[in-house]
Amino acid sequence: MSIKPDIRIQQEDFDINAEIKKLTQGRTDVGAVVTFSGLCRGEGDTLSALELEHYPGMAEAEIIRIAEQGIERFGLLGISAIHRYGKIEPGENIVLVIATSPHRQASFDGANFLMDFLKTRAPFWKKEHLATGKEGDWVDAKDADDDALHKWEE
Amino acid sequence: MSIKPDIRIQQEDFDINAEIKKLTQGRTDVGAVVTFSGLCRGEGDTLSALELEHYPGMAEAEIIRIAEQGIERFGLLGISAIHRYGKIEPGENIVLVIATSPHRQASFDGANFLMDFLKTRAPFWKKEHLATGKEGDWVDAKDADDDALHKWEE
Amino acid sequence: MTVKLVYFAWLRERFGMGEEQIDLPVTVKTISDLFDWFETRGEEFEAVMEHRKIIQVAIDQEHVQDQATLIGDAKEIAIFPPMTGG
Amino acid sequence: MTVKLVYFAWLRERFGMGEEQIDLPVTVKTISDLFDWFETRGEEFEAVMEHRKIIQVAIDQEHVQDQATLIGDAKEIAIFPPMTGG
Repeated sequence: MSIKPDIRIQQEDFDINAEIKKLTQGRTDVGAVVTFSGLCRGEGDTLSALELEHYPGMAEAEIIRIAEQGIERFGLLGISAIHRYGKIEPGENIVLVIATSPHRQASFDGANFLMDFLKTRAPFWKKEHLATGKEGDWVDAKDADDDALHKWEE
Repeated sequence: MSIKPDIRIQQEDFDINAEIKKLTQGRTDVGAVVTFSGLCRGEGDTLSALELEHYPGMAEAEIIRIAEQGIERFGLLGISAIHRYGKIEPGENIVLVIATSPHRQASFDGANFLMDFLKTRAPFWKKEHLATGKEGDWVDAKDADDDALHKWEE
Repeated sequence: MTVKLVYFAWLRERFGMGEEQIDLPVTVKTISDLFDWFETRGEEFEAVMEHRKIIQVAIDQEHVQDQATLIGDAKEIAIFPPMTGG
Repeated sequence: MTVKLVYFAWLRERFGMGEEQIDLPVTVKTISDLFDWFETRGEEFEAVMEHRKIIQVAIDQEHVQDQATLIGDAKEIAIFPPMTGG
């Protein structure tokens, strides 16, 4: 595979314009760019932050593996993902996925596919910090996220 | 409907970060942001530019109409679209669509839906300018674009 | 009845104008009648009308699917090839 | 055999540690055996093992679906709740 996914796990926020530029600048074969960004929600002001824990090494490896499947399956020209860890407040970015391709559907599918697998297959966990100042619970895995994987069964 | 689509037809390029910010800043209910940007392809360096013509007034009205359907259908929190006109060179942006929602699938569907309808229902036309310096043909409508609409039939 | 006709893309180029104010003949009641009348307006109009099945129409900026649609008291009729946005 | 055990999220909190180096008893051949042995390690381990059906495992950073999987000469075994990325 000649196209390498660009995958980063980091504490800092990301710059979507800059990340798009890395995948498009100096080339004229990209016709479609889809970005997904996932933000921390405040859950009606009950949440003060989410704390994201990850398994270093395995997190990168799993996302790269899934991203490579996406490149192959949808004929992507490029794919990037940035997943943040640490304490993230409502309104802040958690995750970014970008897929590029000649035509639009491949980019939509590539980004959607990577997000669905990231939700349930990348070793990240979220703990809630409550607006009351208390530590909340660890976020439970959702059946809906497992179900979302079915749409990619061939 | 309380959510108003933000639709612009303009000659100038757009700034994706700035457009996302308009839809997310100061709020904590948005969990998902999907952007689609469509770029002019060089078609193997045969193309020097695309020239985009539109029907002023109707172009805005049609995109607003489709965007309002998208808000309703997918429960979006926000939707924007910017479509450029005039001469656009390979590698440059042509169109931007952004959809926001609490959870990811609605944003993916909203942006995808608006793009599919924009391709075949918004009064824009593209003329090719060839790398040889000659004026090329007007781009033909694609059956694949009409077919793409079928996935939104209920 | 005076109506503004607006042309886009290759129709505009072939007709050599983007718009015109026209007094439509009283016999022109539908889009289909309008196209019949276009065929009597000379070579370029006749040549474009060879594609009349795929040509699209908007009456007062509302897209019209059926060429049997009545023109009524339309102020602006736009005629154009299939749209290729995005 | 010495192996590094790594814990995440509420398992880490309940066990009161993120990792440990352990000499596994010779009877521990599979992930399931490992969980049986965990149940003998005191109250906190026993309490966590009530959720053993949903607990996830990675052997040398490769996700393992079947708890009957042999541990073999693994260097690192990670144990964690279902993942909630994105």
